[in-house]
Amino acid sequence: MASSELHAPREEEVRHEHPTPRKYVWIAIILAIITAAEVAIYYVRALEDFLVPFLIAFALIKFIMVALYFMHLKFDSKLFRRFFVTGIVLAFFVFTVVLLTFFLRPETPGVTG
Amino acid sequence: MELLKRLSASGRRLLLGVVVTAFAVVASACDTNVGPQDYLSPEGPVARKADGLWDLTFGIAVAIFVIVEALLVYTIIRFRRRPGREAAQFHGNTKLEVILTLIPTLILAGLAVPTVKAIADLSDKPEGALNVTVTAKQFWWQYEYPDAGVVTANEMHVPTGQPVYLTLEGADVIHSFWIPKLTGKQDVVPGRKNNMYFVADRPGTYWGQCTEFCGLSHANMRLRVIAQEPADFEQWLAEQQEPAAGTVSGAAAQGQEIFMGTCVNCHAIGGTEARGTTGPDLTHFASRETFAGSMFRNTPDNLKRWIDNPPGVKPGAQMPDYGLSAQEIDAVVAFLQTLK
Amino acid sequence: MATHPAAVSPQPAHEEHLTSTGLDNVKMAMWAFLGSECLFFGSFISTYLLYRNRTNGGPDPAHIYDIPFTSVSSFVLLMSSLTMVLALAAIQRGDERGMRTWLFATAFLGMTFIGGQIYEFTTFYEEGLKLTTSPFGSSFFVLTGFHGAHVSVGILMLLALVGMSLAGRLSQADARKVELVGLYWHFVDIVWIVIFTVIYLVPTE
Amino acid sequence: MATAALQQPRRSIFARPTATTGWYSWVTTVDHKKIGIMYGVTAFIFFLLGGLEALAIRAQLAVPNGEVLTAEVYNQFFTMHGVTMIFLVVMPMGVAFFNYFAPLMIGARDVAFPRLNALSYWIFLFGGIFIYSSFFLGGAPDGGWFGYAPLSTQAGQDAASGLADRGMDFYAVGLQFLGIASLAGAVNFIVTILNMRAPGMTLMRMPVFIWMTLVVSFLLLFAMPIIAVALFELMFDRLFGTRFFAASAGGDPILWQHLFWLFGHPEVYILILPAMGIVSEVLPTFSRKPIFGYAAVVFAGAAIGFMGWGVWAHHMFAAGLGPVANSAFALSTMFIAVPTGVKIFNWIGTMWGGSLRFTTSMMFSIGFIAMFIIGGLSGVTHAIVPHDAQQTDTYYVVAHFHYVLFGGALFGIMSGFYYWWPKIFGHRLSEKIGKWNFWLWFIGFNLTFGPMHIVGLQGMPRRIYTYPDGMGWNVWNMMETVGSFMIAVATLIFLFNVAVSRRKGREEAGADPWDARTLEWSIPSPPPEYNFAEVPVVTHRDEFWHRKYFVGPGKTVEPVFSGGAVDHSEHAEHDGGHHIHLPSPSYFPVVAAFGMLVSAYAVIFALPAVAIGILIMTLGFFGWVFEPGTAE
Ligand code: HEA
Ligand code: HEA
Ligand code: HEC
Ligand code: CUA
Ligand SMILES: [Cu+2]
Repeated sequence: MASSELHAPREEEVRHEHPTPRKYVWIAIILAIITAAEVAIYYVRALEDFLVPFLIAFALIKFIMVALYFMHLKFDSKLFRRFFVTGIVLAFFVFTVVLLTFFLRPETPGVTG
Repeated sequence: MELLKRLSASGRRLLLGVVVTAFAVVASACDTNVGPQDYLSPEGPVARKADGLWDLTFGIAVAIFVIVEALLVYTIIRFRRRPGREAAQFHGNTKLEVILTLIPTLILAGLAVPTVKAIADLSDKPEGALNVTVTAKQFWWQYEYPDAGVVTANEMHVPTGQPVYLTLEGADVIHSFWIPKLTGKQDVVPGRKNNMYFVADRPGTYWGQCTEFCGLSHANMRLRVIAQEPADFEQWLAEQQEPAAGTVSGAAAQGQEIFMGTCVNCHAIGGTEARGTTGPDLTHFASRETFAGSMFRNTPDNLKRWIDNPPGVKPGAQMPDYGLSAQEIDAVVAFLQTLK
Repeated sequence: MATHPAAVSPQPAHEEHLTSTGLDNVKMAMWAFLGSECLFFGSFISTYLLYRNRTNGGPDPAHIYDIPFTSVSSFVLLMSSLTMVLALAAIQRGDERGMRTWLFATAFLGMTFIGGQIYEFTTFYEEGLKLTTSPFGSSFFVLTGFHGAHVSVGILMLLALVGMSLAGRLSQADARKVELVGLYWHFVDIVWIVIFTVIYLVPTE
Repeated sequence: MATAALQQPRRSIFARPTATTGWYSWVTTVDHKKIGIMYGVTAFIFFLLGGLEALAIRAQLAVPNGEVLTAEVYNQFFTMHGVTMIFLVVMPMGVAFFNYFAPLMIGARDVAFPRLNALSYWIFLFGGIFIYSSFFLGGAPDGGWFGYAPLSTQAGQDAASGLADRGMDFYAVGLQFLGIASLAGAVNFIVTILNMRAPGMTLMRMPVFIWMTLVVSFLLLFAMPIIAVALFELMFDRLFGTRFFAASAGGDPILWQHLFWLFGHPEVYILILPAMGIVSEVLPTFSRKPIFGYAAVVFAGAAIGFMGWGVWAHHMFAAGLGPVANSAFALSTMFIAVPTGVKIFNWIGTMWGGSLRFTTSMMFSIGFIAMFIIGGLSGVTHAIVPHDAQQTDTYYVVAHFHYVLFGGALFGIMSGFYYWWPKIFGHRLSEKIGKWNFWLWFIGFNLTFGPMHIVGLQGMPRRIYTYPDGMGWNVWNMMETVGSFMIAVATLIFLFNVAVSRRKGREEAGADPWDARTLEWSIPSPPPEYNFAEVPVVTHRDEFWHRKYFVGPGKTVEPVFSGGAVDHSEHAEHDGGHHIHLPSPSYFPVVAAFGMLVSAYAVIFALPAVAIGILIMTLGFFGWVFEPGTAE
């Protein structure tokens, strides 16, 4: 949290125009399509090799769209975004490491290893 | 209070420094006070490797300690309030701050290299090792020599000069295997296999104990490693491969009968129908110097007390009190003593 | 730095308008809380990822999940985010009736989702996957169960909003309250987006 | 409140309580200062309890084959000692100081969420009582403060397993309880510090103590949910037979360790950073100098917070994670010494060139630095993995963490007591008795924990209720026991000091007894309920000092004769705080917390009764939402 950020408060206060309901509906339609695509590729055998990256990418897009538009992170204070992103990044980092210690554990961990 | 008051201000501050340094000195001198689990006097290459790192780290730590504490003491003496002196008003000194950040960084980077190297060295599986499978249970140790088909408890016999490669398996809760003079700890985790190795330079009995809290008798979950010349070790191994001595007579026979009635459920004796696995294998029980997690010397009196009421003499022991009469206990003990 | 805006008024009676950052206290608290929740669900999700193949002889993910069914309930929850945001848009326009309708729709979709989850749990139980069957079972039920608990709390809050509105205690000026509940609700939805993909769709070996 | 007193409150079921004195006012208070005091007093009582347990431990270990405690009781005592000292003493002590001083130091009238603050306190208090009640309900937790599974999940099924039946249930549920209190507190302080600052109090003008509070709050915010999950999994394993840590069914006990230490290591910085903040306030005041390298101190604090997230597995070096993981965690652990070193050097820099007054508070702060260095350096020696395999789970580690926790955190807290006592109570603690307090405490501390290094290096494991003769440990253990009783005497001296200074002596402190630097000293002691009659406008770091002094030509410090410095006594009379809007007291926090307490017992003893607890809780929150904004 750079102090400059926190101390330009008045501008933050100025409400940016929220999206219109129309826009919300559009976003929901996109989300619905992505969900359908997710389920679809799950069943398409040909895409088996790409399944996981595709799924992750789709989920990520959905996640980000909901956060940015429905939760207004796109229009709201950077500070909020930072709280949230810190939580996500931290969780991602530490739990990746945790899981790696399980999945990459050598056959025969040595004397102190 | 009077005494403190009479001490001059600087004297008091000096005292502070003295107390603090005294501990550093005592701590460094403590090598001389060697106990059976003192790991600053290693007896094998694995423990020695750790010890070498310790000497380096401890040296650096003491140096940093002395320098920084001396600086602190100097500061508080030099800048104590005196009439007519005003505090200098400055807010920092970037150059100095950067230097004082870099120095520790460099020292630590220097320390990191041998540390990582040692970790890597020690994680290699040694050549030509003797394999032993260690199973930790509340509150005793089982050792299996898979290549020889020998199972024993609490006292591990190993040859000198040859690496001993342990596979550690947990049965109930987490324990930790440790023989300070030979090697550091390795946890024994249920559901996992861990490995470690050590080498004993010289024959002797090395003490160790469980170091992961595992319940009531964690304190009593001790162990011994008995290092022998390779020839002696081979002989021991050969003896262990023999079944228990054949027929017994007298009180021992009565003891055997009781044993085969009750104790079989948990204990095994090679060459008999006793095949229980809950408790230690007793095939050559009488050849052990200690029992029950090396808590007791293996004497008839101790044995009697043990069988009379195991949880009474060893809190939480997983062997129940069978309410045997004194006479029956004598008989059982007589029997156990035949298990050479 | 320039004099602070709040300096103008010595008595901040409604501090939410006069905070140092200009941001609303409760909203900031909510975002901090949601940051915290990331670690909460992160812990459960990684527990699941660690255990998803440890079935202890019981049912395994590939065979027990009913993807079409879960897809539908995921879709329902996703759409509840839309109705939620429409409720907010309504109250920001001052349309209290519209807000109530959308809030209620959101709660209804949420309940549908929970209903689906109850059905799913029952089916799994019948098929032999229980809380105690295996680490897989434990981590699956506890993760999705805690998510369901979050949804349920959200439903209660939504219904409370509807109630307040009916009692005439939720006007355009209180749009913030709807926004806060909305943040929570969308977050719960986001978590499900992750769960649906990572738990249901990503195949296990 | 003043407003309320004037008008006749209209009675409704939601009417807010109005009492400002008497016990009732304490139960319903939402005043951050009263809550701060309650936190402090409660935590100190728990310190006495945790200390008594420690004394019993030391009595048992004074000689080989000691017979003071049985293995059962010993295990309960050391577990409860650790749990108490960490969760019921040092953490809440930090919160006590945050509560009392964070608003004062940033020029606010209260915290952002006063009722949430009260709720945190009650949950904490009930949580503490809950855990301690286990002693009377079948035995206290006895699986160690980090409750390693599967030992901690095993109980209740097998008497011989070594665990009292219910003990670890109380652990799992009780810590969950305390975690909720911490989380609520963290959110509250984050918002308070970011949002409630007085005009002009920019982030880089905030006192270091406030910065450390902020860092700690973020650590809590992100660490508490992890332990919450770990505890849920433990609780479900124990109560509902889930398989999270059951190795026989494929569960992995190492998962518990990861989750616990992922919380546990940030936790140790949660414990130390408040003390570091206190020291960073005390040193400048008594050196008559601004803190050296403010930005660096702040940044180092934040860096410690960040890096603290990457080192947790150094508690698991012997667990068999593999050489790669161990090397990585060894490196991250070592480098955390760098930002900590920055702090140490900057504190010395703060004193350098100063004019040091050795008040008791200052001595505790200096003691903190001196002792923390020792604890920190032994911490770095733990990072040497091959040697940590020797050190771990021996008294060498016990020595390390008492040097940082007692020599660090508690010295800092004591320093804070002596420093802020006059602000809180309007009179100083006796300096004369204080010196006795300090020296006995200091010597006793070193006598207790110094020898633990040695005995640890001689192979004495921790958590053993007994040890045989002939290990070379006897002398040191006896020394430790003697030392611990010296600390007890020093603690009694502190209590004596509190009593004496309260009754007689009563050196009226005035608003600013130490000629200090930060805003809390600009208002009367004890502060009025509304804190600041007029919200201060901040133009400098160390605002209050700048109102009193300026640095003249030739770098000399000159007093300000006009303008800035406020005459405090009149200042308060000035408007008596009459039309200052303050949050009214409320009984709903205590009701909601009580509901949680009921659920907690229900979870252990009668699951369906959880509904009753939840009902009470819901009623509490319902009232909370619907009670009127003020007492009128
Ligand atoms: C207040 C709490 C606190 C603090 C601040 C610390 C600080 C540190 N701790 Fe400690 N630690 C604990 C509380 C704390 N610890 C507890 C409670 C346990 C035991 C838990 C249990 O098992 O029950 C533990 C255990 C523990 C272990 C596990 C030991 C084991 O079980 O085997 C390790 C291992 O690396 C470790 C390391 C460190 C390090 C590197 C620091 C560093 O942050 C220290 C940094 C400070 C300095 C280094 C001193 C000042 C610096 C200088 C003067 C600069 C120059 C220095 C150098 C160049 C080195 N700690
Ligand atoms: C902040 C934390 C903190 C503090 C302050 C202390 C303080 C003390 N600790 Fe603590 N200790 C821990 C945290 C702390 N400890 C932790 C986390 C563990 C690990 C637990 C585990 O392994 O799970 C531990 C473990 C631990 C052990 C190891 C136990 C074992 O492994 O078997 C020992 C042994 O000596 C010990 C001793 C002491 C002593 C003598 C004090 C003394 O300094 C205490 C001084 C206080 C007093 C003496 C109180 C004064 C009381 C009175 C004067 C009585 C008056 C009474 C009334 C009026 C009612 N502690
Ligand atoms: C319920 C299982 C059980 C039964 C039945 C049982 N034991 Fe044990 N026994 C154990 C366990 C477990 C230990 C290890 C205890 C420890 O060291 O903590 C043990 C240890 C021993 C030891 C020490 C072994 C060693 O090397 O440490 C002896 C001797 C012994 N038992 C004899 C007997 C006799 C004699 C009987 C019958 C009267 C008997 N046991 C019945 C479980 C059992
Ligand atoms: Cu086994 Cu401790
Ligand atoms: Cu740590």
